[in-house]
Amino acid sequence: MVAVLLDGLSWLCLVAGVLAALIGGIGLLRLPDVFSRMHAAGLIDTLAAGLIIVGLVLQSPSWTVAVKLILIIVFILFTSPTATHALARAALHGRVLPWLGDRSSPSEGAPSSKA
Amino acid sequence: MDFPGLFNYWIVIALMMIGFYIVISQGNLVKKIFGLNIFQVSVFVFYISMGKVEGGTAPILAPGFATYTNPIPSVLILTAIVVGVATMAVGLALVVRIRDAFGSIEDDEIAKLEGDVT
Amino acid sequence: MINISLLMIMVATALGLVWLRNLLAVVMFSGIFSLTAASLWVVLGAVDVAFTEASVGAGIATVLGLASLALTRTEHEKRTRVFHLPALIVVLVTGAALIYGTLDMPGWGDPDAPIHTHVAPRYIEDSLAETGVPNIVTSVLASYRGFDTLGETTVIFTAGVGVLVLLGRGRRYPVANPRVAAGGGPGRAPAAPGSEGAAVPGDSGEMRFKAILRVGGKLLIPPILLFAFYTQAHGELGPGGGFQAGVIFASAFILYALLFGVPMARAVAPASVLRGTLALGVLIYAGVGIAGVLLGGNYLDYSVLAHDPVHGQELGIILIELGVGITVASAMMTVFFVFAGQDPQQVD
Amino acid sequence: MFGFTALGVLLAMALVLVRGLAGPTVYDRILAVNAFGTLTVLLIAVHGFLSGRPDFLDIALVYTLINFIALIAVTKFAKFAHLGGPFEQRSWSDV
Amino acid sequence: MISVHQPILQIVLPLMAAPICVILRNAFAGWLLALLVTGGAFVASLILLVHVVNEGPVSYAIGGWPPPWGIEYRVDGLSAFVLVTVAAIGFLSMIFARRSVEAEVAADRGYLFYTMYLLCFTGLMGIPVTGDAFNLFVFLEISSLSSYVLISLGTDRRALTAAFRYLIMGTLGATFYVLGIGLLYMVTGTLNIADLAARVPEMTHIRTVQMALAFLTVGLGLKLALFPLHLWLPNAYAFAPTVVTVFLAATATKVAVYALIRIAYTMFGGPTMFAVMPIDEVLVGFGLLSMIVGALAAVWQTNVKRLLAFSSISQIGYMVLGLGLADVTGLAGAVVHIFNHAMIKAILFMAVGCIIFRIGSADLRDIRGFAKPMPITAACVVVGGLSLVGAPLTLGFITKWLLLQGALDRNWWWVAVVIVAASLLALVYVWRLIAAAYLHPPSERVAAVREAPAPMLLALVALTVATVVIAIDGSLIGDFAVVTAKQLLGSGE
Repeated sequence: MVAVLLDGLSWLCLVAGVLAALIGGIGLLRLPDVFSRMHAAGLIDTLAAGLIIVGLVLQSPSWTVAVKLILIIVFILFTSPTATHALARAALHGRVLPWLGDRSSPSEGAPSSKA
Repeated sequence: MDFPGLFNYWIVIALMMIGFYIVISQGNLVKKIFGLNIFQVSVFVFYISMGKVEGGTAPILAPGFATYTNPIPSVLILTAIVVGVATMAVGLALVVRIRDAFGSIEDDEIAKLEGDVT
Repeated sequence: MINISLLMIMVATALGLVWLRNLLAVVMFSGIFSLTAASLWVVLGAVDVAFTEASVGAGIATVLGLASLALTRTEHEKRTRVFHLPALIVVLVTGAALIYGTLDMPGWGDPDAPIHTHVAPRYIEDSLAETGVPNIVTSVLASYRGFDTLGETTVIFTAGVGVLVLLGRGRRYPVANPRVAAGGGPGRAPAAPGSEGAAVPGDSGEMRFKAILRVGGKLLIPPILLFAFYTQAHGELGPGGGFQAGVIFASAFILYALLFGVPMARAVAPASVLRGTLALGVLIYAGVGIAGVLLGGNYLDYSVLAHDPVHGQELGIILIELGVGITVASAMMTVFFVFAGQDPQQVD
Repeated sequence: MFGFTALGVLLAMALVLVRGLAGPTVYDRILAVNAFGTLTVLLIAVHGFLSGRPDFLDIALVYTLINFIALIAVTKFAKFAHLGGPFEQRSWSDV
Repeated sequence: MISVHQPILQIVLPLMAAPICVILRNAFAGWLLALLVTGGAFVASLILLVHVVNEGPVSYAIGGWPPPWGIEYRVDGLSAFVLVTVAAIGFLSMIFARRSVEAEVAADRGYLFYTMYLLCFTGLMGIPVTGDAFNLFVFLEISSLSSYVLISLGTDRRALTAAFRYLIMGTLGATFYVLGIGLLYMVTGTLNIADLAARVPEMTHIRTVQMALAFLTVGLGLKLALFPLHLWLPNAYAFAPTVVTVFLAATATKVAVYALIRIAYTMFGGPTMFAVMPIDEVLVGFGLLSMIVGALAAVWQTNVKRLLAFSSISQIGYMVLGLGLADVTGLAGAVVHIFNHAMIKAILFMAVGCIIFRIGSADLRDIRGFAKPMPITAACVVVGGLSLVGAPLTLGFITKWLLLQGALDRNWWWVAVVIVAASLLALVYVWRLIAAAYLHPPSERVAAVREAPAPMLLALVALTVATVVIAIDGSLIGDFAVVTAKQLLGSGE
């Protein structure tokens, strides 16, 4: 019984993780400028990675594997935000202005600001 | 459901030729070095892919596994990767020195500058 | 199925490299190319190679590429020659010759190809009995074909010394050839290394940029070093070994240098110590071989090192992996410190 | 199950690669490289389970570290165009 | 009476000397260490040559593992012969080196220069003795990497671009070599040269083996600067420091020729492979082209080092021609020319080194009339020039005689005509050198010059005397080469 529950739960996590990754990917493509794309990239780093690794932890045959997986997710959750923060500061320093959108007319496909 | 036959090798050969093309055609010295890196990494992919055995697992002895992929290409490629990085380090150091001496890292500009000082 | 898609991603990356004019993008995509190649190798079962290629190809090569772009102050290639007829002809001829060569090759992954039947079986069956090391790649690398690895350690030693010769900052005394000892690397407008007055642009932006990263770095560097020692010791049982450990050890110091600046990193790992360890690793490796000769075996024969041959092999493998780790770590650190340590303000 | 996850991750990698190649500004490319690295880590972890040898997760761990260090280097290069600083007034000789 | 471990210790001692030289961190100590190590290697290689000639090939299993599994060192007649050449030139260059390096390389990099020199020496010594195809690649890479750095130490800024171009072409050559070995490994399953020699000759019909030979030939063709692939050589030898030019010009390309002979004849079984795939005609064609193009380009050079560099390309054409003739005398000509050309080029480049050390310029116009103030150097140039042309009673003549016989045995009379034509062209550019020495009155700067310092002159004179002594009794080398050629062609053993 527990095995079936574990399988079901991990299968759920994995599917959710893959969906999160795909949404992140599509978001990275369609969003207009760097700062909004950071949300999409963040989505991949945190949600997708977290769900998939939790799915794997549920399936892991031994404790050592589970510990390694947890270590990986801790590292990812620790390094990605730091790196994205550094990137955001660098983008600002590079005078990349966030796209504020055209309040007057909801024109589609506003020009993304170039560095 | 690995694609049998030689299709994999042909893709690897295409990769090699792209790397080889970058080395020959591009004028920028840094780009030549990274084209060389692409060419070498593709040759290593060719080596490792010939060591693969259908259904064989990584060559680390573990209970419950019978067939192992061939360890020898991995050994050869460990040597070749380090050789590749060593060549890249020396190449990039030379590029920096050339930039100092000639003021440019484009092949054609350097050739012009080289010509005048006989 | 996975390796086909990974190969496709690699082809896309390589083709992208031909068109990219922005050199920073070229360096980053070469990193992606190495990373994808490494994951392809994990799928194909060559785990040690994936370990090395990831840490060296995606890590060190990218960082070195960036450092050289910084030193040559170039962001964009002048003009990218996408179409270059003579090169295309040479490439097509070579490619055709290679494809002609593949026609008689054994198929992809079939178990009775010559390379799986002639020399390899003995390694797979007897390596545990003869060398006591479950990781066959490490046993072949260190013991059966140990001399190749000695040659390889010498190659990385050559690269370390080569970069020192080319870009090393000169010593501070009058020399016959003023061009070279001018400091900040030969041939550079002399910001005399001795003089303390080397104006240095440490603008405040740099400090603020590092505030969060420095805290992050301080927390991250110890685990990386610990992981490097784990990889060194774990080389026999799982993927790992001297090269991988050396590169990870060096990447911890490279991270330290990125966050706290090369002068601080130089204080931690001064040039004289690095030169000593660079040479020490090769001497340890070659010395183990000489010890084998003195104890009556052939060169690099570890079974004479201890009373029981298998213990001797294990001892020998651990010692030479240590030698390899020391040389690779100090070579990678030397190369990065020399590259990144150049004076930023160079008069053109 | 793991096969499906692996293919999903591969598809995401392809999408991220397109942004990397097309990315107008250099920061888009850095984002793409960061996301690509994380997805590769996931692919290796999933493949470990797919091939029944889950003890190869050290490689995924190394990928994370290397990805972080390469990213810091690229960001620092994008911001300061050199990797060595901050240079205090301290000189040293390499040779 | 040699110890069993001699083949391996000969390579490992220079290899260990390099890190020690880094730890010493002193230019004089580095030079002294290099001198002792290369001297020891020279004596040891002589003893090894005598031992191999008397008792036949020596085999040494490294690590105690039997050959196909472990790496094997296999020294036969040809290997020991090339080993002696490399060790002799390496030792004499070190006697020559000290003053010349002090003048051209910065003092704080002096000890690093000797480290790089020792590594290049190790790499070039490791190639002839190794019995493993991949180990040959590793040592090829050690020697190439250190020679890129050595070349870049030249004082002229064009040394950097020359080193970079050599790096790109050399690495492409090495990658082609690895590709060829990979193709070969795929169908034979082994990397040991003796094992390959047993398995490849009956596989010559397999297309992968044919392509492997093609890639190995192109790879090594890049390394030995065969005609279309020679673009890196002139600048590399012209702008490198003098000692580096002396050592590399005399040994690097010759070791690559040895590797090509070992692959074509031992690994692929020579004539059996040539019947299926006409590589020998291709090599003869490119050899002849190299001879003519090299000599023609050399005639118009004003810089003496570039003149000698182009003449090296022409002389390599002789070796590749001998290799392509694939009969006993032709192959013997190639084998003997490895030694002859090494000695001749070492003499000429050393003489030019002495001239540059004293007069400071390598331009033919600036060094006019150097025979008056530097008679000994000029005499050595004459001896070297005559041997280059192949005049009777000189080393060059032995090669020309064997090659002509080889060509006539295959009754390719037109090849013989081209050999004579190339020798005449060689006479033209040698005459320009000798005329510059004797027929012109020295300018005041040249007149005020003295002979080169004692050690440089000693090395030059020792080489010249050795060349003359060996040339007088030509049979000593000629017969050895014919015996080696018979071995290579016969059982390929």
